[in-house]
Amino acid sequence: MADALLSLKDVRAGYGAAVVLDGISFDVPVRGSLAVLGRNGVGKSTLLLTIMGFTAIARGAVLWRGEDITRLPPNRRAQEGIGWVAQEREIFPSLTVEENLTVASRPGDWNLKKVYDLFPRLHERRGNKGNHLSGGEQQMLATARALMTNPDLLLLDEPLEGLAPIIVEELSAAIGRLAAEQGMTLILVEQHAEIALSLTDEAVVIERGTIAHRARSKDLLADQATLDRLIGLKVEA
Amino acid sequence: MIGPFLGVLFDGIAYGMLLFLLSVGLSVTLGMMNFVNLAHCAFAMVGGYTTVTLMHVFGWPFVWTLPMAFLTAAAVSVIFERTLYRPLYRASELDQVLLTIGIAFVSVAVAAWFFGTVQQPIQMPPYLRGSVSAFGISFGVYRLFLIAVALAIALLLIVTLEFTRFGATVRASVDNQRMARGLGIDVDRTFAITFALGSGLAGLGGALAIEIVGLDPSFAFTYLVYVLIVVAVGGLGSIGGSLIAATLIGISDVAGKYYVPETGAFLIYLVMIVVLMWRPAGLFARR
Amino acid sequence: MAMTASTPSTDPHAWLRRQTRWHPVEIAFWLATLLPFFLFPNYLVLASQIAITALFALSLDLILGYAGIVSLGHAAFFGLGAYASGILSKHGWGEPLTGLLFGAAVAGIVGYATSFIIARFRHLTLIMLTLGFGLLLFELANKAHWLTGGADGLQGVKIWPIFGRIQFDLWGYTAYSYALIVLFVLFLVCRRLIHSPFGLALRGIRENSVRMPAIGAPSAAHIRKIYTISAAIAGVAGALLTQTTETVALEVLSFARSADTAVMLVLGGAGMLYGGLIGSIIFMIARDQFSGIAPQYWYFWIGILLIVVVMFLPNGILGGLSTLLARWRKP
Amino acid sequence: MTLALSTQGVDKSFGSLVVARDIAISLPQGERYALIGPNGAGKTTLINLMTGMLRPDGGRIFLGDEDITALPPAERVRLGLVRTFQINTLFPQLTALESVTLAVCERIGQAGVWWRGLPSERAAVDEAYEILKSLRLAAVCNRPTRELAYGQQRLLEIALALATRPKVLLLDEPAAGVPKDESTELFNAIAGLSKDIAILFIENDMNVVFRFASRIIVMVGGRILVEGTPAEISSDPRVREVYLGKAHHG
Repeated sequence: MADALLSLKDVRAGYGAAVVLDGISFDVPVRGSLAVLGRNGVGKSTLLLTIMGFTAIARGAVLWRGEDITRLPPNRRAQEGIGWVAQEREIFPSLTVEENLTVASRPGDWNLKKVYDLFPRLHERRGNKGNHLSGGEQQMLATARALMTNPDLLLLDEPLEGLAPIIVEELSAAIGRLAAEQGMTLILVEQHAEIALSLTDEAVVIERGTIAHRARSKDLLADQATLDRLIGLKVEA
Repeated sequence: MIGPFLGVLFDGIAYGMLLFLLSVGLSVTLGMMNFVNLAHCAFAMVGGYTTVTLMHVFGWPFVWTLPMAFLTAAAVSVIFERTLYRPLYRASELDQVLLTIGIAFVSVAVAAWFFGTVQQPIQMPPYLRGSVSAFGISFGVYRLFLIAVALAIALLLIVTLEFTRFGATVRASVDNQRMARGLGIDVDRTFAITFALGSGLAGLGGALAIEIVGLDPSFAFTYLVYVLIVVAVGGLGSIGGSLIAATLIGISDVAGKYYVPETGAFLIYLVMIVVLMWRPAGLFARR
Repeated sequence: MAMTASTPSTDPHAWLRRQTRWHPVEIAFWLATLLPFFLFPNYLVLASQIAITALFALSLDLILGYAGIVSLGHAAFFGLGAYASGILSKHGWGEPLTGLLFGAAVAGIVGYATSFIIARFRHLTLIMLTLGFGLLLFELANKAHWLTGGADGLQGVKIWPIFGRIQFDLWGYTAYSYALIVLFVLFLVCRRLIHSPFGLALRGIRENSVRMPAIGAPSAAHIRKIYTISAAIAGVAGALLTQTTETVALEVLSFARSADTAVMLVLGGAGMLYGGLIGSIIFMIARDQFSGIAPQYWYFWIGILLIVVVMFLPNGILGGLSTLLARWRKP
Repeated sequence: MTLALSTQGVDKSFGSLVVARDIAISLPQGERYALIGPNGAGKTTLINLMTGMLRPDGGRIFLGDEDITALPPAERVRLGLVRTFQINTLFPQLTALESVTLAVCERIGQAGVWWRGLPSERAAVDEAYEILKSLRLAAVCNRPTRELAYGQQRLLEIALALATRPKVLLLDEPAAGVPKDESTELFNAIAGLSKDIAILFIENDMNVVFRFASRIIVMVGGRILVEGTPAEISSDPRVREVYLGKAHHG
């Protein structure tokens, strides 16, 4: 996999003494997209935090364009081109919407005009402080904010969580366009398995910190039995 | 009756502006980094002695020494930030308190070694001396100058923090360090610059203070209490809060010493305790 | 979670008893406090000052080292005890033991009253409040000239002989014996307190104050209690100073005294009972030696010492020693 | 059926964000209930509301017959409503035995005693030791907490809770951060607890949930979606939708 944008090699990571991820390996090619599925608490968010450099890596390596970035601090990883949309959105409350977008922007394709085209609502709210937004608007802002850093890889942590159905549609359409039209490389962590699978090429399912299943998203979407067993409520006998 | 009252008010405001310059840096760094820096006034002292040295040894005019007071204090503070402060950002308050008290102790002794324990008088240039009269009261020219400088700096600070990208970076880093790092912001660098800026302002304050309150090695502790009170009352990280609190405390200190000298500093301490118990985060806390 | 067979070392009672047992080094330490009588009879006045300071540091250790309350104004209680016993004597009652009790009572009552505020706040606010109370009291004593003598100090303190027999002498024999006995008795009280269920609760507050309510602990009540006890002991220390020097200077309430004592405690090692004692012995002897040479540079070395302790010896001299000892035992 | 813990119409929001809406839960004595739901469903918030770490905007909470809605956390603990934490919040420098003895002393009202040595509290120490033994921590009881393995620290969390003699035990992801084999062991220990204690636990591993819970409550977006037996829950289409999304079956 010489053309992998991001590779994880047998990664064990966690917080302090707690081990959350163990033996995680996968590659994401340029313009590829990976869905990370699994029930909550299995370590999906921790996986993204590990890619960003916020956890303690006890073993294994993270490679970016073939180079070892395991010890690189988070802000350097972001500057190298990894964009992160955190689960809790984490909008800066004392910054306006527009300041949230420009505070960490880096030159490139994505600029204010382009993200406002993608999320017209944000344009309407550009003068608002970050803490006066609805959940959906916060999610759009978090996504747009990451895009403004012009990343080569976008990490999305449960972007559809807790949103009204109509917003879920709007956002998942936007994410779909990002992947299909802009060729953005994506890692999408989701509990809404069926939406996530319909938006990505490949998928991994995590169970208690390890990869329990890998498949092409299309195949997994068709395989209801496996989905039920790994993510739904069916239980091993 | 009204004459002395306005005079006291004017002196109080001027004194308050001095306290503002001395304390605003501590307010910002304490609010941002949660670092209890009791050596803040030691950096102010660096500024004061820079001005004294430049004037007495090199014959610089007073006004020209002010930028150097800012720069020297900022530079010295960066050295301390890099070596001693940074390892303790996550340490307990007690460790931070003790380390910075230690630094303040050392600064007192070092100042005494180089400059002796005597006051360091400086000669003001003619255009900053004397006073102007209006409405039947005389305003000291130097105090007017002090008020102008402090207000200009307050304005500059507010503009920088509220309307520049650097200011947005600072606010983002305070709001949410992890997210800021995750977006590629170098939070450590941002903090270091802010810290230097705050200490530089203290240095400037130290230089401007010589004419009003004098300068000797005990400065590092004498004004620490006032600075802490301003910060505690004004609220951490709030520039406007520091300005208002400093003005209030400047006026009440000058007025208290003029009208009820028998209470001394008692009133100021009482005000601080009451305010803290009423609003533990200060009157104008950001959060 | 491999389970090993139960060994004698897991017997809970034996282990707990071992924690409370007197160590030979402790006994040696207390025997050594008698040495000044034989080896340095000219320094007994200094020795009594050290004993008093050590008692004050011990009281600070109770709240700072054990309950985790960072106070920059503990001298308030030292000063209260000093003035209370001094004023009592000036007004005609110079009996020393009741004087000590009076000092303890006044400091303890004020400590109890302020403890309700102390228990409500944390972090910087708490530090500022303790500092504020200390400064407030200092100003109060400074301005209340009619009661305290203000900056001139309280004059006219006359202390009667202990038990009506033992006179205070110029060489400090009585002073040191008296201070040492009081220190030892109160040390025994503190030592017992630390090894009691209440002491365990204090360590719990220091280790994780947020967790305490979740095991049903009334943390605020615990904090009020230890703060009051600590204030009373500080009051005894202050009263001792008054009685052995027959004067009260405004300095007993100063910020410098609060800060110096915190320095001594941290230098020796906070939360270890002996830290404050060791720290005050070193600090006071060093100050006595150094101040003869260059008084204004004394604080340079204290500052350097503080920086070194914070950066390299997080648990003070005692903590450093015990780490060294542990390494030496198992190489 | 006597209720150990019940809530009526509990509401809570942070600004515009509703984290609990009209929560009604009845936990009978001795039962084991699981609380499941997606991230952000409000499970931990609900535990915080029940234990008094958060104050509800509306509704009432009962322990047995007693209205505890207004009581502070420590008071509720003394009445028998006890929780553990998702992340270890222990006393790092205290030994396991000291920690549990402290909790026992707080319960029996001896923690304010300062004139008697800890070894004199024989009964409290014995009780603490028995609790540790029952959770198989006896061998490490004299080690400082920070030196214990992570799984042992999770057990110590539970030991601390048990020392308060709870009537109701709320376990917030008791096996979080524990490797899979150790988590089964941990839940076996939980399953072996006295039947006098009613237990409500948050857990994401469905194998564990279905094995150890007698009933399951599913929370979504601050509301209770459904409550039922494991069999009912696993066949409920609404629950399936919550866990799998509804792109295809909506």
